[in-house]
Amino acid sequence: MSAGPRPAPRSGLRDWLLAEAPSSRRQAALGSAYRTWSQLLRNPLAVAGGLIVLGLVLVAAFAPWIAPDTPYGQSLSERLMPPSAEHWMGTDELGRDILSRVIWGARITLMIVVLVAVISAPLGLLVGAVAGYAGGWVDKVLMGITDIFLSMPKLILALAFVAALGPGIENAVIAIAITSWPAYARIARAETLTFAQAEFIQAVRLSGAGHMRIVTRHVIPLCLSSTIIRVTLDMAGIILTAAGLGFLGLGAQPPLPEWGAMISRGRTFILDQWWVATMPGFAIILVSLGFCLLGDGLRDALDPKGRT
Amino acid sequence: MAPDMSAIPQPSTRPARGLRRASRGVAGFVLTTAVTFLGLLAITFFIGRVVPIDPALAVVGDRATQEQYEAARVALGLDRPLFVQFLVYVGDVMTGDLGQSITTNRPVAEDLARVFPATLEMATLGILAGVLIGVPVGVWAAVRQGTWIDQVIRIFALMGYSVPAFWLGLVGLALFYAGLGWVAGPGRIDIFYDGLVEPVTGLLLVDSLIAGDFTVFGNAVSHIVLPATILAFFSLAYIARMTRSFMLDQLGSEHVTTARVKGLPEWKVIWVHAFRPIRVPLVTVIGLSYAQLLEGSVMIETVFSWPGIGNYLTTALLNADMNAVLGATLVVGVVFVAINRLSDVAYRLLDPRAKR
Amino acid sequence: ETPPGVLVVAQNIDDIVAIDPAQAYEFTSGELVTNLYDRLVQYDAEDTTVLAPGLATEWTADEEAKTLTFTLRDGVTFHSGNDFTAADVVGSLSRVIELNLTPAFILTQLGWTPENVGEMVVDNGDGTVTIAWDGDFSSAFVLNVLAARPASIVDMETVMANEVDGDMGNAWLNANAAGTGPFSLQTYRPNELVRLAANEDYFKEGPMLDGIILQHVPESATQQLLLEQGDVDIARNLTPDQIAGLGEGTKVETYPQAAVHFLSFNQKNEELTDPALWEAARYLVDYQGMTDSFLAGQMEIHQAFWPNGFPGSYDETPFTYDPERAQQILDEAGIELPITVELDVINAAPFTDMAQALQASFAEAGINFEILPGTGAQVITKYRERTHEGMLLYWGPDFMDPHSNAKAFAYNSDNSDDAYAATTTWRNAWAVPEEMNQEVRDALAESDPEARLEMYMDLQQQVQEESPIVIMFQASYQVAMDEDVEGYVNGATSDFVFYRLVTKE
Amino acid sequence: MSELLTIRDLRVSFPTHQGRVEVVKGLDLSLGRERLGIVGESGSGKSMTGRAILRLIRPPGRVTAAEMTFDGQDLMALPERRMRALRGARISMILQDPKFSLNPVMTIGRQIAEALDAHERPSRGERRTRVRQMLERVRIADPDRVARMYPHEVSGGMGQRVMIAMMLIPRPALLIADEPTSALDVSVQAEVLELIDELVRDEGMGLILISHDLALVSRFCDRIMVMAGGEVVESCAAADLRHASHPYTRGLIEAVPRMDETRDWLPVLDRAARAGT
Amino acid sequence: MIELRNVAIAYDGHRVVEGASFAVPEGGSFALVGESGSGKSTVLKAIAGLAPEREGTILVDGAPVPPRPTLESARLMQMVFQDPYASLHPRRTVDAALSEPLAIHGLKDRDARVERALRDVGLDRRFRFRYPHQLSGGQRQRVAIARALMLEPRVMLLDEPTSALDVSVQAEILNLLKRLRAERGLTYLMVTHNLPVVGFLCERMAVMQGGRIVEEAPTAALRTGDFATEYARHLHGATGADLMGPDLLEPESVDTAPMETEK
Ligand SMILES: Nc1ncnc2c1ncn2[C@@H]1O[C@H](COP(=O)(O)OP(=O)(O)OP(=O)(O)O)[C@@H](O)[C@H]1O
Ligand SMILES: Nc1ncnc2c1ncn2[C@@H]1O[C@H](COP(=O)(O)OP(=O)(O)OP(=O)(O)O)[C@@H](O)[C@H]1O
Ligand SMILES: [Mg+2]
Ligand SMILES: [Mg+2]
Ligand code: NI
Repeated sequence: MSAGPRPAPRSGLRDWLLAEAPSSRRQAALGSAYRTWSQLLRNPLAVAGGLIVLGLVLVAAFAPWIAPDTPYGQSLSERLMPPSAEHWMGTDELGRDILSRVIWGARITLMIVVLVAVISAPLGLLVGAVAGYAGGWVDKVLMGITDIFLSMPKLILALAFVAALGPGIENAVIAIAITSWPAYARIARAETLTFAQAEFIQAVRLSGAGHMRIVTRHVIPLCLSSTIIRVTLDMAGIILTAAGLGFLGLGAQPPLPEWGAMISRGRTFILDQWWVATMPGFAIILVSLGFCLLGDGLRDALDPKGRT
Repeated sequence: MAPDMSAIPQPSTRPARGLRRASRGVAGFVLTTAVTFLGLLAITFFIGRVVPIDPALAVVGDRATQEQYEAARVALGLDRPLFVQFLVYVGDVMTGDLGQSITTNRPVAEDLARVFPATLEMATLGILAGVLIGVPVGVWAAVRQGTWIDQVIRIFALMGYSVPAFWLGLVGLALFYAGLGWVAGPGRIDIFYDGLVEPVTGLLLVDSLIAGDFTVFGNAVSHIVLPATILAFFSLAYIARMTRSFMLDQLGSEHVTTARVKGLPEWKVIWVHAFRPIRVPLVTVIGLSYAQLLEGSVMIETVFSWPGIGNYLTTALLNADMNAVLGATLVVGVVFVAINRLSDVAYRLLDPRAKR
Repeated sequence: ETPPGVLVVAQNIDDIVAIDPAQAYEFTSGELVTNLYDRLVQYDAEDTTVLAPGLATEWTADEEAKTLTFTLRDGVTFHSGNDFTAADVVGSLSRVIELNLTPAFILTQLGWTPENVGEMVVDNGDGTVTIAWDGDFSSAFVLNVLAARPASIVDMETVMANEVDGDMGNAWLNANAAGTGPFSLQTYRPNELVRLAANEDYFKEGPMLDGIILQHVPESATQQLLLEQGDVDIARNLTPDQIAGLGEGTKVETYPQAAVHFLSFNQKNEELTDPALWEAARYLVDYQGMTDSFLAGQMEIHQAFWPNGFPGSYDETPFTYDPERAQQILDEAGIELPITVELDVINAAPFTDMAQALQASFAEAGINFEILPGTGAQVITKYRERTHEGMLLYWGPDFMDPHSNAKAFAYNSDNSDDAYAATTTWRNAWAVPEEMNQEVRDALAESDPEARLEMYMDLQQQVQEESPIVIMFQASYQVAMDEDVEGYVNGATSDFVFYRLVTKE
Repeated sequence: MSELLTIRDLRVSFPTHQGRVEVVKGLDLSLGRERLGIVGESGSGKSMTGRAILRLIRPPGRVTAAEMTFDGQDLMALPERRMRALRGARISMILQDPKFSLNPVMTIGRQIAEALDAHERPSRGERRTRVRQMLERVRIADPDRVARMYPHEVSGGMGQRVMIAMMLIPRPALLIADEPTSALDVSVQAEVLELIDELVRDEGMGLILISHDLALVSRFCDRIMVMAGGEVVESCAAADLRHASHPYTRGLIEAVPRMDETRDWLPVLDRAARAGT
Repeated sequence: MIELRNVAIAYDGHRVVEGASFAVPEGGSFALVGESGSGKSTVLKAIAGLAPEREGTILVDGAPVPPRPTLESARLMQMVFQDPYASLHPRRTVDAALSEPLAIHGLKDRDARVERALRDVGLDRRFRFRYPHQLSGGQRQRVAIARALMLEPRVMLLDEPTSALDVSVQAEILNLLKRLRAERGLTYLMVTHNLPVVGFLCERMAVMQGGRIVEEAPTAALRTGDFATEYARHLHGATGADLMGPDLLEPESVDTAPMETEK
């Protein structure tokens, strides 16, 4: 989406990165990364998303310095105070500063997001791609398993995993991650079906590539964009599901400032003390917005066709 | 000089082979479905036993004596080996007996016949609205990629997915029910009308139409509108986003250019040439969302006092009411598998490339 | 707007498991039983603290022979139209014993067994029934037992007609009702709705309305909206904060409850057995802070096991929040700090809030709670297995006699693992000193009412001073209702919720 | 000779990180109802020229021209709606890669019928016969079966012929054919070209034939344009191709193998000397 | 080297090739020409092990071809697909496409090999890190050929390798193929419709029509038009030895005027 020849300051590094004929694979890779990067930068929404995510990371990293208060400091006399100069987001039912809790909660949220992205997306992609590529009974078996997991209520599955792993927010998130892969698998399979027989895949087969190699190197990259979108889209849902598990005593334990749990506790106050549930809600919306926008941007930037 | 394909002897085995294939397909379908269900039951069953809640306690409560507690365990069959319990259960299910719920003290099948239609009704309306709005909106955003329309749609759709459901539900109630009075409050129907129409399908909207009672129908509509809209918003977000992404891939492809070269009107280029090839992944996406809604949105059901399967399942789970959990899981499972199989069939119908 | 003549109540009714009086033990089912059935004697709507005649008009006790003889009320009919007879009394009571479901223990205390119940409850053939017991109990205690939920009289003819597989009509009674009470059961859809219709022929005053509808509304915010909209007349599960924010046209009634809330330590855990720790814990609870804030209106400070407002209650509250004092006690006892204690708690308001407040205040003395929230069933499972460390829970008496709680908080004659008892003491593995056990037994047998109450007060003081159970609060119950609703009666337990006298307008 | 298409200074550019790069650099062209061949090496901008005429280059690609008129209409200024009416009916283009350019989920018959429907309203029966006829004319055997097939089921040459059929069926006034016969065997090729030629002769269709097959172009076209690196390096009457003076053109000619080939090696262009592939 | 005996191939039970038999000696170069849709590509795919439903015997290097490609078969033979657009992975660079076979076979010295392969097919290094959509059709086809050459196979199955190329590149590729064959003793089985290319590169040819091989002849027949079947003669005639190459190169001999058109 660049407009016209831009008289960009031509630094040596930039030229090197953008060299038309990179002399090494490393230079090409860096150049490609740089192109992706500058493509991202040119997309204002993606930049906004990136900034939000960056903000989340920074807030999480520097929570102790940013937060005006500890997340646990109760003051029963100051409970349920509306937002004010002193408490920007008001206080909760135990008189804790909601802003501080939201800030500290960023750490937990970040962990949730990272764990899920690391566990469930690759798993789902792999299963779906293998099933779609292999077809036949492999497809039947894999999709059977996927269907079993998919049709099992999330909560039940998560409960089982947590029962096996022991309670705690980390395990809860792992459980959620393990339960959310089937959706990715189904989508990946559907996409794979449309190009599993394509000539470029046949060409790789002809080179003697094993199935695993074809799937991981050639099939999966083509399913990536929809997975990225789905994963980033799911972030908010996952944060909220984590809160749901917390209800069973399997997720965040009080007084952990987990956003989902905060919202869930703030529910009873929603009509009169709206800020208790709404403030962490805003945080979740903002973060998931950030991830989604970044996801969209990444999708566009990673798509070589969109790149110039 | 035309090469005459008909001159090539056609393999005479063709029709027979087709038949054999079809029958093998049906058998395979039945087999895989059966195995899927068995797996589903097995996993659910064994999960039910590792959950840190004692089902016998749900029956006898916390004041029971040891003796009563033991009696309840025996009555529930918990004293038998796990495997035997499972076999007994599967045997019962085969004969159509889903057992007795320990939290409602009624046959699970009866409970499900009551709660599932409630969810089905809401989810179906929700997904219908979600698809009818989400798909065109997603296509529109893709066609106008990068314009403000695109951005507005994307952000709006995102909201649907990130806003906690109960928040929307409560705010919706406060606004449209308490504030503006446009819709009826929580519940499926006003107390006045409760029990007026004979349940046939369990779907109030359908039942009231069958009975020809339009007042009840109108009341049921005004109750379902808000929760269904929220569900719709929820699925719409996802559907619109995925549609947009799939469409973007298509719009850049050569065959769309071909369509343009043909001078087709833009709507045809978009809906026939760009949209058709994405129906397969889209069907998956829609199937997934529908199934998700059918699993019952616990939060929405709670906020709207909707006696649906999500709530039923959750309550049962929290009380280790395993018959109810298994029964509900089975129903949800049947729905999922049905939807997935249907979308598999849809693949074959919609995308010739998926034929194998 | 709600229909005239019908009271619509928004309530979370998902706790109901059974509504057969022989099986019902949950809060909401207790309410239903109260409004659908009668007992020989009962605490009634007019005054929930006075034992009043029910299906018996009068009774005489023979303390020596350990019997009570009841004269049955004449001309009472069941909802089915059947006449109420002595056979129903005999049948209903023995039915509970024979079914032996959870609440049966209340009656079996009287020494009744399936074998002997036929001799213990006797139809004298002259419109009287004689009831005997086996054990050192005062007749006052026995009357309280007979006023309890499982002693409700069911229409034996109807019930037995619906018997399936020898269940004595249990399954049928869990979906229907067959009583003499002020209301009959019209519709019961679990987790959805209960519809009661007035019994026009009720033998006491009322009912004033044509019917009652309990609508299942699990979400308290939704209840609030419904009430404010006037679509329900009563909202039963609002939180104090919601109640504080209620608008015009509504009113709030507060009812002291019999349930006491406590914090206890499992004595199977070596670290928690030091009495100094128990004592320090009593100074680490911010009683005032909690009742002034999030517990306001919901709980009052009470530090003994028998609740305030009932004969025999011990109302001294010697402990206040004093972390220094606690610190000092811990130091003197040489307890190594900090320690970490898992605290199991039901994941619902106000328990999690209480737990967090305790967590904050105990941390000041180096006792760190690790809160493990869980569902009721989950917490009870653990409690029953004695695998918890700390427990934040409450206890409501099974029947309105101090023994009900004395047994739970001051009696534990066998602390061994296989001697399960559904008491606070056994479940916390607290081996009660033998003198105290004896005093509980003596109090039960004491026939002089005054002396008996004195003994219970003494027991309460002992438990208050030295036990791993820190009783903190007594619950009270706030019900929000439309201004026009009058005559709603809510006694100290859910067994005492009466809709009979309610009027609208 | 009435001018059908006039182009002056056509430029097509794409943004890159080095700024915009022009892939067509100031092309001039005027075409009557005749057959113009464009030859040139791969990547020289032949296809882009064709696409630019139909305004098919999507952003971020950019097209500028001092003039681009078709039949008196200014193509650059035409609103998109009018442009659509023009496409297919008046100007048509056979895209280079048929299999890639056909809708994968639509039967071939429907795709062809659709091209017809876009500009005419034939009855059902008429549509069927015309599609059938068209497929027969591009020498598809068993047209009914092929009409029911999907693009991935046909061979490369069949795809190409389907594409041709689809673009010819509305009888355009100008056909841009981008390597229309590269996958066809010579006998079919000859017949398909014959068909196109018929249209040029009988209906006065203008033709731009993009190809790298010099022999074909010289045999079939009236005029020839040779492109290299986005520019026209030589333009001459087909008959004069053998007199072509530009070394690049000569190089191309030399490189064609002959039926009675005796050379051991074919002469090739000195690629290093020329940038711009 | 390649031997087909009575091979039949079907798609979904529908036979498209029937009774195909021919043999290519080691180091030989064999052309498959014929009608479009007659099953030429299908035969090639079957030899490569990519056609699922086949009957009859296919031997390569004396051994039957495995039902699906294996590491050994990959080093033995490679195929260049007909459609340059569909045969390159849309998300992988040229470099990735070319190094992939090397990586699969654990070959060293990838950088140099990739660069050499690119040079061999006449692409300079600027193209090495491009994506397929950034290449023109001819450029893609050259990448596809380069990929097939990466493993230095002994048998090359070429499905219209030059039909998308301009003549100068075609010349380069043909030279390259010829040179490689000379240097490495490669065996070619090539599908093409361009008879002069057959003449330049091949010794023998088979003519296919409607799923059958109707004639097999030495390429010398191209000069004389000496074919047994009518179809082959027709094919030869349509190419028109008299119309083609010579008139371009030898202006004097031209007597055919361009076709008449109304102007
Ligand atoms: N989207 C794009 N971005 C950047 N460069 C592009 C893009 N599309 C095409 N090009 C470049 O434009 C040039 C001209 O391409 P074009 O397709 O017109 O070639 P051509 O003459 O048709 O070649 P061929 O005979 O191989 O098809 C090529 O060098 C190609 O790399
Ligand atoms: N995937 C497929 N499914 C069904 N039929 C197919 C499939 N692929 C090819 N065919 C059919 O097989 C026949 C032979 O196709 P093939 O691609 O081998 O032809 P070809 O000789 O290579 O033709 P061309 O020169 O046009 O490429 C054609 O009739 C075609 O329609
Ligand atoms: Mg081109
Ligand atoms: Mg072919
Ligand atoms: Ni760029």
